[in-house]
Amino acid sequence: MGMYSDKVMDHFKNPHNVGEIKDADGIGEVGNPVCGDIMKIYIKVKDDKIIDCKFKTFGCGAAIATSSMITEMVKGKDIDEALKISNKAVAEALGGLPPIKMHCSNLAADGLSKAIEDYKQKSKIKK
Amino acid sequence: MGMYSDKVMDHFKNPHNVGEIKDADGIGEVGNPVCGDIMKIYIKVKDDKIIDCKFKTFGCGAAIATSSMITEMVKGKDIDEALKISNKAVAEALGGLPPIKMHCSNLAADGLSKAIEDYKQKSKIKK
Amino acid sequence: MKRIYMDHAATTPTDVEVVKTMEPYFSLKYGNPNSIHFFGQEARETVEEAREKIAHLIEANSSEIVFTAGGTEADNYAIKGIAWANQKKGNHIITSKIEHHAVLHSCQFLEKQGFKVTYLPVDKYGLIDPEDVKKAITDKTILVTIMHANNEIGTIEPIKEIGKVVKDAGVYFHTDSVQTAGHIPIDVNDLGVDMLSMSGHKFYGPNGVGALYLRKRTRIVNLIDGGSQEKNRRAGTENVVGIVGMGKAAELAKERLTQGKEKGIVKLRDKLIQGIMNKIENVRLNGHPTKRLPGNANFCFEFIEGESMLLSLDMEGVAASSGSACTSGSLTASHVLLAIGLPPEIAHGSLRLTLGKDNSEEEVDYMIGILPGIIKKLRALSPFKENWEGLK
Amino acid sequence: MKRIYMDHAATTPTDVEVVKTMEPYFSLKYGNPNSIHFFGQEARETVEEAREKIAHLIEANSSEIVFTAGGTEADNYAIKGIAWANQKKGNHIITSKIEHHAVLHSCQFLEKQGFKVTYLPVDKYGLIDPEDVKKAITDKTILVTIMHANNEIGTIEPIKEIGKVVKDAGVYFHTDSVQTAGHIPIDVNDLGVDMLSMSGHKFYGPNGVGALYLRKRTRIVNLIDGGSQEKNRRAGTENVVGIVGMGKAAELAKERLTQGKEKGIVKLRDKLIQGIMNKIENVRLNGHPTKRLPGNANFCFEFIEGESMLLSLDMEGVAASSGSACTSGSLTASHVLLAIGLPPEIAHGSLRLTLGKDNSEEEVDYMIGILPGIIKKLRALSPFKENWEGLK
Ligand SMILES: Cc1ncc(COP(=O)(O)O)c(C=O)c1O
Ligand SMILES: Cc1ncc(COP(=O)(O)O)c(C=O)c1O
Repeated sequence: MGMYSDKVMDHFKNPHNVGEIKDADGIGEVGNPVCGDIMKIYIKVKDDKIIDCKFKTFGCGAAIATSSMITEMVKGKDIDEALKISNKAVAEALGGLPPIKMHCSNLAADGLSKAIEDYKQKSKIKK
Repeated sequence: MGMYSDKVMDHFKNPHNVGEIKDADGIGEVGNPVCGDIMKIYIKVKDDKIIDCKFKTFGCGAAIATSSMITEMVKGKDIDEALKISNKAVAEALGGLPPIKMHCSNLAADGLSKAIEDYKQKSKIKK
Repeated sequence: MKRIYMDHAATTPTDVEVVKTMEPYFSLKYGNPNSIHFFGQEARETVEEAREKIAHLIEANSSEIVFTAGGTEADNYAIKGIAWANQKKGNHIITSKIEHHAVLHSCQFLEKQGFKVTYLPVDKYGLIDPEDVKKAITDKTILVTIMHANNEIGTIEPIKEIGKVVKDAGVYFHTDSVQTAGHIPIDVNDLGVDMLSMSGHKFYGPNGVGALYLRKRTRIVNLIDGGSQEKNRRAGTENVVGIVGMGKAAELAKERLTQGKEKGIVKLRDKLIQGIMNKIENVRLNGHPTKRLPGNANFCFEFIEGESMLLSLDMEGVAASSGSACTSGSLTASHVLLAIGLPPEIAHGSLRLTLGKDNSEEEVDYMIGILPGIIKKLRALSPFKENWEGLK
Repeated sequence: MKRIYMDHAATTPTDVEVVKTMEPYFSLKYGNPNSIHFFGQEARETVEEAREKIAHLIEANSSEIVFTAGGTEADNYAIKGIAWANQKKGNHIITSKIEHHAVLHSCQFLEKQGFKVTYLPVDKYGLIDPEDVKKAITDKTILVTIMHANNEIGTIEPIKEIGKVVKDAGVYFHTDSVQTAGHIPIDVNDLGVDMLSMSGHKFYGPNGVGALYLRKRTRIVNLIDGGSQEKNRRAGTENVVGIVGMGKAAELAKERLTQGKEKGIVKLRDKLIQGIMNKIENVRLNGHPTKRLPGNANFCFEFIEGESMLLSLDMEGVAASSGSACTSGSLTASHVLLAIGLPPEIAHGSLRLTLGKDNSEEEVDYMIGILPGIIKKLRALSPFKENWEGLK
């Protein structure tokens, strides 16, 4: 029963890695408050490996759970590997999402990509 | 319960004066088989008094009950008095009819009038 | 008084098992399926299960089932919805003269909006000729709607054959299956229909709920606009109790059909028909002798009128129906009986007995026993018999 | 888990007394009211009794009540039916921006058919100004349709005042009373409406049944064509069980209103509103402070989104609703909250709590107790609070 899988509800109830990283190496923001969804993904990178990842999300259960999920999936991964994570993969890792949520609240992978891009941009500048 | 009053149902169950009068002094026929209603009223008249009245009816419960009722109402009446009986009076004597029946199956008084006319016509010829 | 119900085509009692299945959804599991909380999700799940069962009954995909408030709404939706959605392609609709008023009056409504409608004739059994359908199709035709079986005379139409003709022409095909769903096996793909109407209360489900089978990719405009229920195809808070009940009724009907239970009803019906035809004179069986609904028997008795038969039968405890004007609230006899060529005075003398799954052989025997006396008594009141132009 | 239901505007549990009244009509008294036999006449009588009770609830004449399948159908029927019947007189309809989708989407359907629709704005409380109605009426106007009370924010509109304006102009006036019927006293003559929509499941009746009050001599075309049921105004075998249930629910509601029972709900609601406003910051009450439905409380909590509140509340056993996009299945926030001037990000953070006759003070206290913690936890997840442009 319920619109969400148990895994989604687990992440919703106890979201992992909530918060900001003050000295983040990359920050990605996706979504639109008009649609009721904003995700902010923070990453800390060392040797092109993501060593920490946190999020802040304004949004529905799916938005929160996918944000939480991706922060778990990504930790310890190379940034190139991390870039390969798709929104669909996040949904699958959560045991699926209701159809209407597949395209609106399933943006965490996009947020991560943006964070990695941001990191790449910044590290270029630094170099 | 039921669409008809108890009086209507009584007359329907045990219709009075069913039949033809072989040597009738007047016969009236009203209705239209296309509409599902035909009434034939037979009268026997003596000294302008109706001494016998019978009917045959093809039609619904209201048609049968009103036919039966009028044969009762009319016996012993002067023909002028009998002519004054309206379809409405027949319906009232039966404790009322359902609204949709008031105008379609409530023709017995018309049938009687026709029978009396027929009698008048015939007696004119005889004289 | 012992009461015998032989009017199953008008409505059926709701199966006690169906009632039991519905009960919790009134006051305990009462959520609105659109709500995301526990109550809502509980209701949602139930609605989807019912949808599966109804799809299964007609071998459809559950995403192709749209719940409505009954057969009439399903017919209106199919016909008006297709017309509105496809009026740029054409404005011509084909139907038959013996459709239910839900179809006929929907067509008449569209005529007032500028659509053209062809009403095909039927033969003396009430059968529509697929060739006639073929001939009637023009390049303006957007919809053919022909009933699966007629509610009065029980004739089952050659839907599969018509379906082929319609498909060849690339036109939408709707069938009113209100009298067949749950009563004879149905496979929407075998029939070749794009839309099919059903009504819960005609197969031991509750009243106030029906469904329209709507083949994927059918272009249709909504009849009832509002919320996004039924995937935006029919607005209004879902009638959860009704839907659950119709689902259960579909499940039970599918079981009976799988077991061939309808054959038992056919046997009883044939006994009823034979008994009446043998014992009463000046009687005619309406509808096709074999291509007919399992429970349907429809007669015309000469010289008498239908309502008077119904009243007399009711006094003896038997519930039946008639196509007489008096019982339809209109002034003319049944359009179906007139369409099969009966003169009005004969059509007024019709009697429809429709058997259901719980009628017994004793009840049929009782009916055969009492009817001759009733007919005789009413005929004694009749002014006809002389110069009768009716049958022969 | 103990479950608390605070979503009565979505649907109400069917009263157990209502269920008891309906039960015999499933499998015992199952006749079709159009049949002239015993079963049919028994059903007919019951339907007419129910009609009386519903008429009584709104001080109407029973001949002016037409049964439908729900509030949505009643709205569709009133709006489309008046438009089709009066298009020779004019093609202009006036409504408001905060109507239920049943009204708005019916109007949009008519726009596609060539009608013109004016959508009146509302003030920050959701109130429509009768003056605006007056100004909007032209010689082409055939219908004004304004809801009696809004389902989201609970604001009760000045229907009586609008009724006067509309009557002066000689235009038909419809009101969607789905949220008020059975909840506040209604007198159709006092309100001055020609049509009024009701829905059974919103006042402890069953779902799948509603009614349209249709003032005598109102020129209307049918939405659902077919048989001659409901005096030719709405086809389809009558949903006897549903009608009986709605009738009983109307009787019980009338009793409660006569006893002033709705005032108890108002008290609880005000306690709920005060409790929440006092204990939580950055919160706004939506709708009018006093001109509101007895059971309705609607808030916006800044920085968070509605669905996440509903999920959290559901985990604590409370059923509530929200105007967030996620819960409506659309992509935009509630059109009602936007119409009262809220920015989208605020509108997404709405929470609607709707109390019913069986909610207790303990339940309200429980709600006031748990909500601050939930809001706090969700706000901790939110990226906003800095540079927030929302309220203020
Ligand atoms: C063939 C047919 N179509 C449509 C209907 C209408 O169904 P309902 O009365 O359930 O709306 C009926 C029954 O009345 C019917 O027999
Ligand atoms: C104001 C209003 N109008 C119409 C409706 C539609 O009623 P129903 O869903 O019963 O068709 C609702 C409820 O959903 C409502 O709140």
